[in-house]
Parts: sequence; structure tokens; C-alpha cells
Amino acid sequence: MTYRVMLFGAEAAAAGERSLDLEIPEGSVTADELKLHLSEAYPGLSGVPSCRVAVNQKFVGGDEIVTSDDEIALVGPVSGG
Amino acid sequence: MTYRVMLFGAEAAAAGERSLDLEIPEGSVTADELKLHLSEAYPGLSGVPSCRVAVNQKFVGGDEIVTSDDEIALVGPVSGG
Amino acid sequence: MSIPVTIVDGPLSDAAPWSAPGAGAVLSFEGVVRPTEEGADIDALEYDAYRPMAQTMLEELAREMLELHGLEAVTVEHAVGRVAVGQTSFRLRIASQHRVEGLAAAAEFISRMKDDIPLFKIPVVREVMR
Amino acid sequence: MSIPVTIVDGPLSDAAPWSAPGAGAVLSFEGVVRPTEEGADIDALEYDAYRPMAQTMLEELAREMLELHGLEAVTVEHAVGRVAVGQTSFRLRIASQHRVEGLAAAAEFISRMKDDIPLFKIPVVREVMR
Repeated sequence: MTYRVMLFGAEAAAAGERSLDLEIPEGSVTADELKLHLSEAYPGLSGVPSCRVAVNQKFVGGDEIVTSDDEIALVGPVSGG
Repeated sequence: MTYRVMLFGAEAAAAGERSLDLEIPEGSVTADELKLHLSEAYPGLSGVPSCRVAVNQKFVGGDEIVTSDDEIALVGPVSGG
Repeated sequence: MSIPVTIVDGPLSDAAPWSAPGAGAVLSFEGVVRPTEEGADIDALEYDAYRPMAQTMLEELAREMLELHGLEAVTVEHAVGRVAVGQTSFRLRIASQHRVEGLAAAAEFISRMKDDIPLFKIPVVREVMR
Repeated sequence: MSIPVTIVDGPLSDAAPWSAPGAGAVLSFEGVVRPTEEGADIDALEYDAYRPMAQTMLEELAREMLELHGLEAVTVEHAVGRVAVGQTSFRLRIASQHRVEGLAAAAEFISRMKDDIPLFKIPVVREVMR
């Protein structure tokens, strides 16, 4: 299944992309598993472990389930203001 | 001696004057004594006990000496802002 | 550095844009006359001041805040005379490197001004038509 | 009541005068780009946002502050894209009956925005001519 993960700020700059596609055999994974897959597929994206995952525009805990149909975002350290 | 006492805000409104002249035989009194003389001479000025005295544009304690040459002000509850 | 502190006749006019070099946080606090004062409907507040003493104390307080909180710049404006409901009687502006010291300085400035600086307001109670 | 929350492209323009009926305290807080970022001279900050999520979270936070602190009105503006040194990236305005709740709400809003709302800045480091 293809999981599309949106990127912002430093992560978007590091990837040179606003989103990345991630191929995972399972149709659903936890948010933590998604981050592991992402780090494996894109080793240049060094900050992934300290990023949060947002699913359908809400932050989720590491144990929460993400499917390939969800709107998924990798959210690095925020710095508004 | 004539002590001229400046008034502001509610005290000026109550007195209908921006300053009052106070005749006191002594050439110097304490700030507390000045307030007593003021209450005696102008009984309509009801808020005097809760007012502060400023001498030469500085608040003074009740024991501090005031002379008729000083710039004297009776300062009621302040309410800037 | 001189700190602009102004006591002006009548309500304050709208503020022009303002900042200070190096500032990351620019705070503006305005006091506006509310339509009621101690439960009574009012038309205005009539502000009075012991002007030279208030001017000196506002300057000293602004300078103390500048140094204590490490601010970049401060300006103070206060009205005397009639200020109608909805009009501005007071404006404090603080430019600081970061927000924390600016917010702390604003709270301390206003609190100390309201305790000690010889500025006075008298409500102009609304005349009810009968 | 709808709360005006705007995410705009480029630096914020100067604020027009603003208040709310019944307010006695009108606070404006602006974030301005400082000339250095973590010790390096910069030309600008490049702001990014997860726009729909940031928009929703800013609205929810503003509404929570409005209710929790009993405010009269709140507006929020945040820039995305390039904001040069000295330009404004963020503006929070709060109208409240008294100053205490307005200052408390401003501090809480900004602190929580900086912790949680998906807005991001990347420094544009100054190119030194050699």
C-alpha cells in the first residue's frame, strides 16, 4: 500500500519535497511503525524520531493506527510566532 | 504661615478648587499634622485621611516635615490607565 | 536613551506603527474607556493628573522597567481631560527581544502605575432622558 | 461568534485600529523577525505551515482563550513564506474587560502556539560578501 506523508519546514527542506510516498505491505500500521518505515526508506531524513505524526490533521500517539487512506503528516519541532 | 495645598481629581471636584490655602501658625508641620489642619479648615473635604501627601513632587511619610515654602499636594486614590 | 512619555489633552489618537531595532516582540497595551464604571452607565471619564509629578514618575517607572527587564524600547502615553466611552486613555508600548520579558514588564508597569502615579479619573455619569 | 484567524502569504502589513465593544483593555502582540537566529546573522525567516491544521488549531486555541479568560474578542494573523528582518510574522490582538485576563491569555496563547501548532521557520542566513 502507498502511504503519502506530508512534510513541512526543515523536513521538507531536507527531503527537497513537500510529501513522500512510502510503500508498506500492510494496510495499516501504528504511527511509530510509520516513522520507522520512513527512516528506513529515506535515511537522509535524520530528524524523523523527534517528529510527531498527525493523522487527518490531529496529532496522534505512537500506538495509534494509521491507514494508507489517511491524511498523514510528519510534523517536526514547531516554531511559530 | 500660608501653606498652599494642590488638589486633584475627586478632592479638587469636592473643593471646587485646584488648590487650598491653609493658615497654620507654625512654619513647619508633619505631613500628618498638615492633613489634620486641612480636615479642620475644610470639613467638606471628607477623603483627607485616606489621601497621601506629596512634597516637592515626592510622596512623603506621615512623620516627614513640610514647610510653607514647599510644593505641597494632597493625593487621593490614584486611578490611571 | 530618552524614553518618550507623553501626557496629552483629550483622548489618545490612533497609534502609528512602531518598533525598535533588534526587537522580536512588540507589545502594545491600550486602556479604553468602558461604558460602565462601578455599575453606572457613563458617557466618559474625566482624567486629572498632577502633571509634573506624573510625568517624572512615568519616566522613572519606564526606565526602571527598561533596565530591570532588559527591554529594547518603551513608550508611554496618558490622556488628561475628557475621554469618551470607547476612546483610548492610555497606551504602553514595549519592544523586547523576546515575549516573556515584554509581557512581564507590561504587567508590572501597569500595576505600579495604578498603585502610585498621580493620575485620577472621575466618571461622567450618563444623564438619563425621562 | 467567529474568530478572525488568518494565515497570510508574506509579512503582515501594519495593523488597522481595532477594538471591541465593552473592552477596557486592548492588547496587541507582534512577533518581529530579529537580525540574528541562534547566533547567525540572517536576512529573513522562511515560514512554513501545515495550513489547514494550523488554521484549525489557531481557531480552537483562540476560542479556548476567549472562553477560559472571558475575553471580549481575539484576532490572530500569522505569516507564511519569507519575512525579512524587521518585518512582522505574527500578530495576536486581545480585547478584554480588564488587563489581567488579557495579559494572561496572551502569554498562554503564544506559549501553546509555540509548543503545538504546526508552523515552522527556517532561517535565511545572510550571505557574506568576500
